[in-house]
Amino acid sequence: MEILEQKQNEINLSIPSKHGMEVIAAKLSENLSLFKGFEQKKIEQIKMAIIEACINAFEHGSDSKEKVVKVDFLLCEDKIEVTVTDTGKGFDVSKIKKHALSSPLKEKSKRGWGIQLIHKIMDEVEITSSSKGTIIKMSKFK
Amino acid sequence: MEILEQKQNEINLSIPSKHGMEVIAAKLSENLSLFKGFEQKKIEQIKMAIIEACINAFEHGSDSKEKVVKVDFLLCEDKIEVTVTDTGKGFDVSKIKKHALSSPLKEKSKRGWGIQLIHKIMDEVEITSSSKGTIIKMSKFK
Amino acid sequence: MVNFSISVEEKDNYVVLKTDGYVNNLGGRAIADKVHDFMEKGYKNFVINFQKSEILNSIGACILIEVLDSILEVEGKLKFSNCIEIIAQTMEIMGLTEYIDIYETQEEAENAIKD
Amino acid sequence: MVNFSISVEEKDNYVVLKTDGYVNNLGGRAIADKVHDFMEKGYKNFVINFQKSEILNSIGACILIEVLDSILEVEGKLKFSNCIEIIAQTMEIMGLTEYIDIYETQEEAENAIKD
Ligand SMILES: Nc1ncnc2c1ncn2[C@@H]1O[C@H](COP(=O)(O)OP(=O)(O)O)[C@@H](O)[C@H]1O
Ligand SMILES: Nc1ncnc2c1ncn2[C@@H]1O[C@H](COP(=O)(O)OP(=O)(O)O)[C@@H](O)[C@H]1O
Repeated sequence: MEILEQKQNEINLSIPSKHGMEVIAAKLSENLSLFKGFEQKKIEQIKMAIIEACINAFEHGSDSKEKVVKVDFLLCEDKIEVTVTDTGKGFDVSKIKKHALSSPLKEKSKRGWGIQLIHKIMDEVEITSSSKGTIIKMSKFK
Repeated sequence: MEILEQKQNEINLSIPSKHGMEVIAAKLSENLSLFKGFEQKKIEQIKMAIIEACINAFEHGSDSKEKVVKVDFLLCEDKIEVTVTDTGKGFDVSKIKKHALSSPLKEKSKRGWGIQLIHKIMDEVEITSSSKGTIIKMSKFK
Repeated sequence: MVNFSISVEEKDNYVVLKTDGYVNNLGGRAIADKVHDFMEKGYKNFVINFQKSEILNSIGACILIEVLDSILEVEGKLKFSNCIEIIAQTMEIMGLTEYIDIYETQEEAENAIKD
Repeated sequence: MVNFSISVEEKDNYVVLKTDGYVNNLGGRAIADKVHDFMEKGYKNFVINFQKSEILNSIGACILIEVLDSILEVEGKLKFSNCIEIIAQTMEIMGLTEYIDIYETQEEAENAIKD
């Protein structure tokens, strides 16, 4: 019964691990969140979080032959849940660096902002990574 | 080798069989065909064909418990190929009625235009239907 | 995105309806209801401006045929303006172009009704 | 959609860059190249109008930090205008709001540079 209900609110996308496809996923999220009546600011945050998660999945997460990234959406009453899954070699989630916000500009301009940004702009973030791949699940409340 | 190449140009969407979701699929096709550089008129045709195919899949094709419709895109060099798949009870493809174009208005206003429209606005259309479901494969050249 | 609304301008002897949103069964039905309301008030001539409708489906289009039919019954006129190409093409495929003229701008459609 | 272009307006002692498209590594790099071209011509002050950029990514944003850094090195000014909220928020998260002022309109940004 519950699974049936979930199916009725689930949208699944799979995209090749290829430059530009992160925008396709972001635009889909835009239309889904418009459909659910989200406000503009939150829509932009959801889009950016998906872009960051997809780029990571493309860059670090898709060494496997398949090179496909899954982006799954669950439309709940009060939130939208997005899960980005890759089948790459994974990473040690506990070792994500944080930029010291008081550091000089030169330090800030180094890459490594993606996951930090996702944490700041989404309401719930859960990253699971193993040698079989990475799953990042993020939610935004309405 | 060929399968690998196809994977890199394949985008797969699955949506619940629910009013409004045909628009989500159509908008995805819009972004994909913009991405491939299609002209506006053709983009509108692709969108409408997807809307018609999805509505048919929702209305006639999704009596099964799963109630999920798949919309798959293949981005080729010179065309975009869209396949809409449902798991409904199917229909007899040879019995699709055609509206006589000279018939009076009253006759025209009856439903049953969807498949005819798809044939007119897409370049290639192939419908396969059995008791396990219906697959409509349609292409538009650039 | 899947919502629909209509705004209305009552003119001398015609009415302009401006649609906003998806012309599906609900959108089509909303147009038909508005037209019938104004026909009861005695209007026979209508311009529909589709500028803000970027999608339609065949069910919505079929309702537009019904609308056309009721207008022709009272010897009225129906003109479309600001359609995206696929709306015009759908009308053509359905064989309606002999009954409905389609204009680029609302002004042109209004002028044609006044004639 | 994933394309990017920049248009340029050379003013008295500053340059306005208007971006169009996705501010990713390519978009960011294109902005950086334009700024460096104009710095070589002697300009130090820049307005970037983001009106036509509805998406960015963190790699693009990092390149904007580099751009800011080179401008600050010559004691120039960098102002942003017409950003969607997520661009402003990204700058804030990256701790750049003390170095870059963000204005609603290009005019306001230009006035602030003239001061
Ligand atoms: N999907 C992923 N698969 C494997 N490693 C990842 C993935 N996402 C992130 N990482 C690792 O975490 C690091 C930090 O990611 P992020 O904050 O997005 O910054 P960046 O990608 O710019 O380095 C990456 O450099 C990478 O080593
Ligand atoms: N996916 C499908 N599954 C089962 N039957 C279908 C499907 N698509 C179309 N049909 C059958 O073909 C008929 C014609 O479809 P169509 O031309 O789209 O007109 P309409 O849906 O308005 O009746 C439908 O009435 C239905 O019986």
